[in-house]
Amino acid sequence: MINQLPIINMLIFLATALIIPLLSKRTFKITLIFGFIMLLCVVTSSFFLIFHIAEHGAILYQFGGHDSKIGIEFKVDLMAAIIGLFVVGLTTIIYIYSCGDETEGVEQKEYGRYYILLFIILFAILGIIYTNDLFNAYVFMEIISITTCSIISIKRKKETYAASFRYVMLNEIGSLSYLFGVALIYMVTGYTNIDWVSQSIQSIWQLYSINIIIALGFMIVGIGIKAAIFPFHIWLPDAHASAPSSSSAILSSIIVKVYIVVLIKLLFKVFKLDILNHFHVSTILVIVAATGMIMGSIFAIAQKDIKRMLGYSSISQIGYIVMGIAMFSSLGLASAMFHIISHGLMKAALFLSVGIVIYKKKIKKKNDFEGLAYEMPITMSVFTIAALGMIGIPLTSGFISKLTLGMASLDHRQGYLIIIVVLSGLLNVIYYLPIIISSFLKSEPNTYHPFKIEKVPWPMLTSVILLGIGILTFGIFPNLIMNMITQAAELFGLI
Amino acid sequence: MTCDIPEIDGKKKFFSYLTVQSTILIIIMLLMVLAFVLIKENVFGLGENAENLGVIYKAFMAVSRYEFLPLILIGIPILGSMIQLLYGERSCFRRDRSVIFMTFLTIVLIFMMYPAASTTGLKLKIPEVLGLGLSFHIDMLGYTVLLFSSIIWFLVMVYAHEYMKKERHCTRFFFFIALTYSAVLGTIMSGDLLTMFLFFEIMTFTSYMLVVHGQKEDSYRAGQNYIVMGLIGGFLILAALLLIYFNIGDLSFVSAITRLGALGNLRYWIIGLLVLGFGIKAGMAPVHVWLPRAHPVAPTPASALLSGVMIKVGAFGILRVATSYYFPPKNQVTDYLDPIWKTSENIGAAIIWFGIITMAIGVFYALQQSNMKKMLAYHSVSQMGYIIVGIGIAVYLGYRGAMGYTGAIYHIINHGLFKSLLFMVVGVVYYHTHEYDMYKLGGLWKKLPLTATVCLIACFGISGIPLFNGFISKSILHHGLIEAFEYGDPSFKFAEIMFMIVSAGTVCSFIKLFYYVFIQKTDNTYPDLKRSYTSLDSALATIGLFIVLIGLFPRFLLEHFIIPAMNQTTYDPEFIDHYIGHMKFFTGEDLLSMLYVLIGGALIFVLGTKFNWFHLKIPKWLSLEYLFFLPGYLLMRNTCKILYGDRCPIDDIEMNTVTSRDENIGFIERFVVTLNVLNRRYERSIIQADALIYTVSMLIILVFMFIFNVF
Amino acid sequence: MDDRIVKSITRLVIPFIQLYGIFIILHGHITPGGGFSGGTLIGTSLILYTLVFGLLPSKKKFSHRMSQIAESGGIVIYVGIGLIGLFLSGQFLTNLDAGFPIGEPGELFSAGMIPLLMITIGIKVASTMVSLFHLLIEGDLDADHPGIR
Amino acid sequence: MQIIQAFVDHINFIGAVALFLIGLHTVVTKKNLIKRIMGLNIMGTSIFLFLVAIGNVTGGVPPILQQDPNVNYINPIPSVLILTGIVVVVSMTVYSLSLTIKIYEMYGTINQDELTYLIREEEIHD
Repeated sequence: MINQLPIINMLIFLATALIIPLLSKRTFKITLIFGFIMLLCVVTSSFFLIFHIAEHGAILYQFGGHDSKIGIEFKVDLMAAIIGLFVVGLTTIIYIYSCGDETEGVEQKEYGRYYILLFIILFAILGIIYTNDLFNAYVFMEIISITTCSIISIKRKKETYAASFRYVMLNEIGSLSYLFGVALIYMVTGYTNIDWVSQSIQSIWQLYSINIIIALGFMIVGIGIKAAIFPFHIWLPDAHASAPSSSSAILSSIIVKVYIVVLIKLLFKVFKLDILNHFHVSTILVIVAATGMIMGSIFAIAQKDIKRMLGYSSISQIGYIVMGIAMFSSLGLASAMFHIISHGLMKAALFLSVGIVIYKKKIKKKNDFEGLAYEMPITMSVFTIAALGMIGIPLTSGFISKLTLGMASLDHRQGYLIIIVVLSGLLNVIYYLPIIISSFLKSEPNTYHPFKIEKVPWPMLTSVILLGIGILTFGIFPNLIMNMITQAAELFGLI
Repeated sequence: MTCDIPEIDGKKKFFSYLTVQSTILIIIMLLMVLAFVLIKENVFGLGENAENLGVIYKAFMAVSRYEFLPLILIGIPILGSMIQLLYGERSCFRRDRSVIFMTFLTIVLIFMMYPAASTTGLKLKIPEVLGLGLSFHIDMLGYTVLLFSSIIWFLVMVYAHEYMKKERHCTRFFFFIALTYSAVLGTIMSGDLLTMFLFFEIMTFTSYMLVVHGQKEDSYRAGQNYIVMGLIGGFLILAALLLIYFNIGDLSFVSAITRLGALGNLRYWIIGLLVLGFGIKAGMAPVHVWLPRAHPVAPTPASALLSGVMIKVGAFGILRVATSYYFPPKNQVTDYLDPIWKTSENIGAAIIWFGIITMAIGVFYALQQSNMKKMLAYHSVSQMGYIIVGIGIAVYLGYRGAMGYTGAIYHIINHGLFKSLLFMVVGVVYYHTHEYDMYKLGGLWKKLPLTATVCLIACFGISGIPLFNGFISKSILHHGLIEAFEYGDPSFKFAEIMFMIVSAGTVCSFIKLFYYVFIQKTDNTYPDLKRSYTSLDSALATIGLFIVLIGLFPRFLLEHFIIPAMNQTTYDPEFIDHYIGHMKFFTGEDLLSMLYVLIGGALIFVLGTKFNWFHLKIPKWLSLEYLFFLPGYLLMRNTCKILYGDRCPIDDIEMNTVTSRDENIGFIERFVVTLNVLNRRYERSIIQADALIYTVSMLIILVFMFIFNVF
Repeated sequence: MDDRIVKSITRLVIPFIQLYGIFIILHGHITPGGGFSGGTLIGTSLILYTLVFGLLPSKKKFSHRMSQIAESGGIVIYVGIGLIGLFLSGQFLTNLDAGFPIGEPGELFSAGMIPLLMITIGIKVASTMVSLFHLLIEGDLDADHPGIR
Repeated sequence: MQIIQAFVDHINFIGAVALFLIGLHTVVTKKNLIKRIMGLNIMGTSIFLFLVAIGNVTGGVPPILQQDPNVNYINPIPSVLILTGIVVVVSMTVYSLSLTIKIYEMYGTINQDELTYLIREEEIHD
């Protein structure tokens, strides 16, 4: 029965998305509670899944009992299970937040639609994580694209449409590139199932090297666009700035990461090291990641709108993840996966705490944060913890990811990359510290109103506090997840 | 928001309850020190009969060897900070009492650690935390610094609770000072680089809050400078940590020279990163810029602690790292000719010169200051130069470097004592007169006789007058430098000359301070200045007492703290026994060189006041920092201009900020302006070409892979 | 668009289009085509109706609520059929192993549950096409362009 | 002659690549939003053509069950794949077209340059 859990998880999300419109006649609270219960169910089953898989190995699931050569196959290995749990858990926290955030630019009648979109996204994300089929991944990617677009433009404001349009255009180009890569691979191998493709591609890639090159290039670029890897990041800041805060958090800390998971699958399960080393893919990825790490931070410094700033900061952090992947070693992969989780937590905490500020004070500019901590100390404390994590101060999970990334780059005989890691950390200092300082120290009010402190809905505060605790926990005891991540990374058969 | 003494019947209570309590605590502490001395010196046969005390002795030893003592020690100030937060502004009295008592408790515990530290050392490993696990190790080197830091900290706390009554946000101040204290303790007790790095970073952040306590524009500016440089230092240490962990596989402070030796030039990179990283906190010469800015804006107790303890932690870090990783293990080396010392010799030479430059720059700038705190800050830089020279000698001479090691530790202790005392004196003067400019003060010795006395003691200490503590450490360092050019390179003769000149400058500078503040005749009679004795004065007097006692009995510290510390390090035991165990102070030679220094200092003072040398002002735009960053500024401006073209609607005001000569505009500010220009240009034109970027980068990637396929 | 010829022709043609769509849906498992193509045809017929007769009459025939139910219902039935397979045989969407009759290959009643799935897909696609079109037109109506009424 | 023969043999693939480039060119150079969406559609079509061309077997018949056991069926899987692809591209097109309508309502233009200019102007005025 435990073999059915992946598909049941997905079906639960799908069913929730379908049932929500039927509940539209009743009060909205019922919908919220219903969704929350469903999320909790999936979180529990994901836990079971992790322990089961860690013990018994990956779950293979053929749809309709068809042979995996022609049918669709799910393969839930340890990495998929970990990322799945991370996605669902983080979404639950963000979901709690979104329950309190009732007025942030979304119209009353759109609430239901927002949650439908959210659950469809989750359905597709689980699908993309679990699937073992290139084309199936494409379909799920498209579902995510469309629903994400709708979530970005749900506010029905001027600037959201433009941002959403840019997102649609670029994402469509990206998906078509990916599809073109799938077509080229299918042309060579005759399969879309990852295992079979990889098996046959290993024996014939020297014969069809041009096909492989074009497929590799198109797929990397296609996924790069969707994952906002540096030169293809153009859609991201606009989309982040205009979406509601909880969607920005989901967008930045989950959706973008899912494409990174696809990239990992593509590189290490389909093409594998021989091909990648022959075409020096590592070099390409390192260059892309390093420029991203620096340029993302540099653009972030120049921003005035805080959500745009966070968006650019995401670009630089994605550079860290890609850098970890580009090491082509299990240590590097482990560091990338850890950073996926730790950046997810930190960025979600940043977006949500900024969201609280926007909800309460209706400010969006960086300079308006002066003296905010006197009014909302908890929110700004979580912001501070997360920002320090971004900088890489010990005791936060950001430090651990920096540490492991540094080890990985040394392990890869590319010690000079440490310079880039350090430089990027310093640039982070330049744009995060002034906000913290001005909010905690500057323009102090003359009188305190104890009853005015932190007057925000409790779900918002709860979720933000949970995220802060998560960052600190994974910063102090990284081995809670690091052991499992290392185990998962070693399954990829890298050095 | 201030916490003044509660007024009863319109009169201020002369002695508050807490004053009495803290004075009693100081006396108890002195008694403990006395008991310690008596036991160690075996007066009345106490040391020999201690074991006969039975249960008490056993309990004492059990506590001393208790494994989790370091954690408890770190936990106490954190607990204290929580209690302070709980009481807050509602009960200043209880809050201040918890501050003082918690600090006192740490002293008691640290005293109890002595038996364990002096024999086997106290070791504690906490696995899993931060992935690699933390570890604590207290050996005699750490213990010495620990004990003196805690004593200074306690006395400064007693001082602070009186001083801070006139400041705002006392609770925040004490909260962060307690956290800083636990971070300092953690840094000193750490047994590996990761633990040290962790507490070092915490210290940077918590002490930042002390620097910006004033919440004024210039304190933000100084604080920005401080924290950015501190974080840069942290990142440098992180890079070194990664390199060490990757290449050696172990971060604990044990010898790694055999494996480092196989790394080629990388070993110099590692130590360079470490020295620079810790040196930023220690105020080493090219990277000292934060120090003279942060001190004047911080409240006086914070500057006393910054100068007295925190910058020492940086020096302690260099000493710890250099004498553990880069020294061979104790049992494998018996000779100074061993080629294994080559690495440390090269490193040590560089560190000595860094130290000399630091000394010279510090004194040079200190002589020109009129702000007392700024002057003391520059003197901190200069005195840190002494310590760094000592560390350099200790590393440079390798197996025979015991003299430098002694000098460095000794000067760490001494400088902590007199510099914190000097800052506190300046604080008292400011407390009464609200004036930092020494030329505007004068004749205060009548009004503040006790302050004047302790100030005199501290000045004697820092100038190195015999019978005061500075003399001891300075003459040890002088011996060390002489050894350096006798055993090593003759070029260190110049270093020795510089050493003498800098010492003379120090003397002159403190003659100046004492003369202008306390003796000079002025018209100002300070009618409001009332003399009142509080626990603040007892703290001052106690530190003064320590300065005199160390000056009178220099052997005690050597025998019971520094020589055991050296015996745990790789140094020639015979050399230690011969040169340091039987060292003679107050010899004719030392006294004579001291006399030269004194005369030189007096001469500089007389000539300087006559020809008005102390008011020379270097033009602002010629300052080292501006010149250092000028290429960067020009590059930024030209980048802006290139991007600018004729169309970019950027105003000239912003452009001029980039290269303006106003030294108030920091490097970062200019950098941000440049990036704003860049960003505007980018968002106007480049961002539109989304598909074009896609096409171009796709082409580049494909061409790249084709090239590698063909070749 | 008040043109008698167009209206009459449309009235005449729509049943045939829909019949053709149903044919394609039902023969999805034995000929090219299937739920998607057939569903599109049915949807197109309704779009044609909207184009000719305007939005309001069209909404009377096929309301928003109805299309919502049809959309959700299509998926729900699809998932339900899949779940039958899951419970009877252990894999989601299992066909023959779960006991669906295979029938005679090449005949209309064959291939187990696939015709049923095709029907659900047809319902879903048709209703989605219609509601997408309606939504686009409604968006148009909000502005000052009167559009098709 | 061989070249022409190869050209004719691979006409499907060449056509697909040409279509892709045409679509890409449209997306890159045109400033009109609707034209860009059309360009995207052309790109999508090229990929579908490509996939269909892969599945083609010379002399094959449609994959409908035949009585004759010796006939060559063409590969049905690519056709199934493009069917899904078409759905996706159609929905994306619908979505972006509706966005274009909204953008036209809000800004009064569907020219990319003017749009960017208007957005930046608003940001500066904030």
